[in-house]
Amino acid sequence: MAERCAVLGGGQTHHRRVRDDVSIAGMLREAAERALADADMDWSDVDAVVTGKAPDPFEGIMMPELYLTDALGGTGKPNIRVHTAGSVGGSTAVVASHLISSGVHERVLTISWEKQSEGDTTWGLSGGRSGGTGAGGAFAPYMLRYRENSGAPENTGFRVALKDRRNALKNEYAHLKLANLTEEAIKESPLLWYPVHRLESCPTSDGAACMILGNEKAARAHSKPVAWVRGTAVRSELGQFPGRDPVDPQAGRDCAADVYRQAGISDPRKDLDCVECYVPFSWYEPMWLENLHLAPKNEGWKLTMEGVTELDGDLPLNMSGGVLSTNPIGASGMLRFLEASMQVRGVAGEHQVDGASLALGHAYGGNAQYFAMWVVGSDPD
Amino acid sequence: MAEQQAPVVMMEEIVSLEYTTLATDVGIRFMDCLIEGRIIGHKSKQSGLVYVPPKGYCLMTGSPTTADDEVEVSDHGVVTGFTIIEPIQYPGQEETERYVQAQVLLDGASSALGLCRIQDIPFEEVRAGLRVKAVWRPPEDRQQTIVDSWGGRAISSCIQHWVPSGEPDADPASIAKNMY
Amino acid sequence: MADILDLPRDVAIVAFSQVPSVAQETRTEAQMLVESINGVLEQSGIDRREIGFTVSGSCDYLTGATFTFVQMLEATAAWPPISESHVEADGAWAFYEGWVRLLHGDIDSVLVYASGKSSLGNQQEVMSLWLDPYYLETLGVDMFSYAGLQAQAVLNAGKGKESEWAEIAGRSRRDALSNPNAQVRGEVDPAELLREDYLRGPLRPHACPPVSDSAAAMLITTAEKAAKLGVEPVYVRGIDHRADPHYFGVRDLSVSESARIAGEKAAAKAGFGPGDVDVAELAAMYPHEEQILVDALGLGDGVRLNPSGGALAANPVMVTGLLRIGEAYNAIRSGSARRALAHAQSGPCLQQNLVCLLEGGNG
Amino acid sequence: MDRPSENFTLALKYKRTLGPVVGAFLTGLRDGRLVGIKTAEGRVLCPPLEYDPANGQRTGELVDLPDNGTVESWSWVSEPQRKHPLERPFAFATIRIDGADSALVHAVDAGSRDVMAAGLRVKAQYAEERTGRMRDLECFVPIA
Repeated sequence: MAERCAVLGGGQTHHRRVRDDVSIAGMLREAAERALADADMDWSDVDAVVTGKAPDPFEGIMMPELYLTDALGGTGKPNIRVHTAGSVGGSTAVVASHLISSGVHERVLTISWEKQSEGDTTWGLSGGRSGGTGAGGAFAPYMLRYRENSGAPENTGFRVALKDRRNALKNEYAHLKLANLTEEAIKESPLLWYPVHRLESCPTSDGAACMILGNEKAARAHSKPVAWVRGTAVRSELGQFPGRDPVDPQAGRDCAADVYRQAGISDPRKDLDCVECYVPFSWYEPMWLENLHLAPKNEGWKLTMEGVTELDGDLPLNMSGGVLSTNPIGASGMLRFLEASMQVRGVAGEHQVDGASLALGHAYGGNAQYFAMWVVGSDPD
Repeated sequence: MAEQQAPVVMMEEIVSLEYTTLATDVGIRFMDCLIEGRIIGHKSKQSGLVYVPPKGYCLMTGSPTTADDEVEVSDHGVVTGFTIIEPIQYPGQEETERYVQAQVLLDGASSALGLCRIQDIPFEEVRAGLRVKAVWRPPEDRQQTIVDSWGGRAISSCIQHWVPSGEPDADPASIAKNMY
Repeated sequence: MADILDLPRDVAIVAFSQVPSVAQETRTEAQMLVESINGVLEQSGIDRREIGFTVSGSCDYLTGATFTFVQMLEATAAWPPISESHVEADGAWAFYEGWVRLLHGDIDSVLVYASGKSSLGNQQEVMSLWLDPYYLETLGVDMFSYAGLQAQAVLNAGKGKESEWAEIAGRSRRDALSNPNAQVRGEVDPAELLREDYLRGPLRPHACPPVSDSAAAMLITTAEKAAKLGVEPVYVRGIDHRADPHYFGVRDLSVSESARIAGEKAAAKAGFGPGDVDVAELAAMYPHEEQILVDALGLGDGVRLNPSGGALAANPVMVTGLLRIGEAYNAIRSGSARRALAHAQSGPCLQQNLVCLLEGGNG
Repeated sequence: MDRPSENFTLALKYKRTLGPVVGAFLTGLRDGRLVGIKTAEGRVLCPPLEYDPANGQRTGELVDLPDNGTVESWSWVSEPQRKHPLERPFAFATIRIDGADSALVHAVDAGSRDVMAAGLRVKAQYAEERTGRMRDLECFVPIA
């Protein structure tokens, strides 16, 4: 790449079911002002803005980044809007990083958001007027197929949910904070889409995530630790086609291989210090462990059951509490990327993994067909 | 209007837009056949794959398909994936009872149909590999509708649901890579 | 703030294909895109599996559904999986993203595509949904009304006349006669047009864009790849896009600051300015927008405006901007221009503007 | 051939939380008064914007403004549509409220297009029933 790219600062909102204290612009500003402060920058330092969110009918505004120009200090600047389904927060960060690594800009603000409480996202996720059963109904057959293929015990999913919900208790910004949960309580919660129970599913949240990206010159001038972007990749495949394996999509495997190659990672299970990945339903943890080449086929669940993915485990996964705890859809991908950067900058607070220096951020969307990933490190190479 | 009322903190708004969807040529043909009780697809010359409903192109090669590529497929097939849904209530949701939703790969087709309702079988016996057949609505009840990309609405306007056909289960290997 | 001008590599357009703009297309967007994409594959001779990155532009609200771009992806035959992204915007912004991606040097080709069927909805109402949701959208300000506000501002500032708008509309329709992909064409007497009733005073129907459906695709590559493919490149010498504030009550509607800045920034990269081109394809949906843009970009009398007929002759929303880039490319390929400018816009009253400066291979 | 088609209405309800600035303006409208906001440079924006469009900085103090203003530009609607604020011909206009440095977009009930002119003085006319929405301000009318 022409230029190195680094995360100079990050910020997010306090995520809630309803952020009834702010307008949409006010909510974005909460994340953006935290990110700018973290980067020791002001609006005038920003060269360009890249925004992302899920479908516009969620809030009933077409291309809302137009209205948000003022709130994002965007007058006289370039403003790009990305939309790649659930992976959008990750894809948005990738597009923003390319504005730096291509050499076009020095400092870029990137922000993703959703204010789900404004409208009815279940309607939208069900394909709008074409009808359907929401993301849970769409993904449940794949989780079921995974369970059957792998022979994973039923409580794998409960274990994931328990871990992510515990991690969320350490994250001041997380939405769902459920203390004193047990595997039993998760099992007892209503079965929504067999095999997925309510407590194994993500909530709907209002929130935003923001990062300030800079080139090497800007990163070297920054007084705080930065997260160097060591690789970015996106991959898409069709949602339905003959021969497709939706349980272990090729696009995800290819995307991971590409991003590891760029980051110089030959053994991701050994080289990565932690992973923040997009798990909206608990069974996706073992599925993505395999898809991301972190476990052999049909053995991802063993890492979960052995405690490898716990915050103090050998390969912590979803330190923030993950999508299971916080899910402002458009921002969910960027929150994964942001968390990865916080870990390698050493600023993750109570959910910090000791000594983390290389982390993967992951997002997916559509019919498990869109993938965006980045690897960030505390060192540039 | 008293000046002392509480501050306004929220507003409600109904965003209402009107749209018209026009049937496509391939959609019209698919629908006409369904009303006659037949399921058709397009068989790509390039890949040999059969798409149901026909889209007018081959997903795997990007080449157009036309009426010349039309083939008829069976109304018997195999369940390649499923879930059991406990309906969440939201605007437009008409379901209130638990039901089985499955992908069904029809005999002669290369890709499975999504959103198929399976009935006449206990929930715990539903499985991938199960052979099923269509239960057609009476001809007079079959409704013209616009065929969307997956064909779901068109199919459910002519096929009520799917039931076990009594045939032996499909070999798991034959459906392992054909969930869709 | 800093803009880095010394960009490392030449990016070129090597193929462009569009589906003719029509008032109501009966195929799906994916079907239209199959035709467009196959068109650029054929023109360039590239194998689709060689393409390094794919990026598209479209908008859910035109269709009234969600995730509509997912179905459009089918037109790419994305197998094995492809490196791909999507902007919820005109395809010109997808083109920009593709240009950025090519600067990295790790890939050598990008497929850009866009589609839109405005005929599905009530365009005037749909296009009011990008207004701020508290103060403007709730008033029901439709697209012709906010355009009318800007048109009147141009009249008030003495920067345009209704008779000039009729001349521009007449020129567009006349030029469209030689463009098989245009939709509104014919020889018209401007004096006749001025007898039309106002649609939104001061705008008469002839000064407003048609409702159009279309799709288009483009292949852009590095200079080296263009040479390998053996196709004649048209170089992207400079490109930039900028935004103005949203609420149009805070703007002077008779000028376009964002277009001016985008033009300057693009010129700084290109080494030549908007005034130095032979042809300018402007995404002006109304004649007064053309006048604002001519002013903002400093386009002199020597610049031929919208030889394709422009957006007054066909306005497939979300494709219009990419079509301008394609038509500017066509002008250079056909030899009628050595240098050309393409413009795209987004948002109410020209809120966001993109300027792209192109030059032929011998330039 | 008569091609089959289907009409459908996409009608969804949204609940928008307003925050302090938009909320103050709509509260003002409900109470029958116009509110503006000062930028750091001392410019007054009406309607009040949460962030200064010039530079992205937070805007500051809310200020009460009079009901009178001056038309800057307009667009005449001879056949009002279903979403328009008035059912009789009217103008959408940009109106600079006295004491403000930016213009407010709203409807002017002028009777005829010929009445509309840059510099036309207008006055806010409020709806009888007001609930804290943009349309609590029914329209502006020319000051005789």
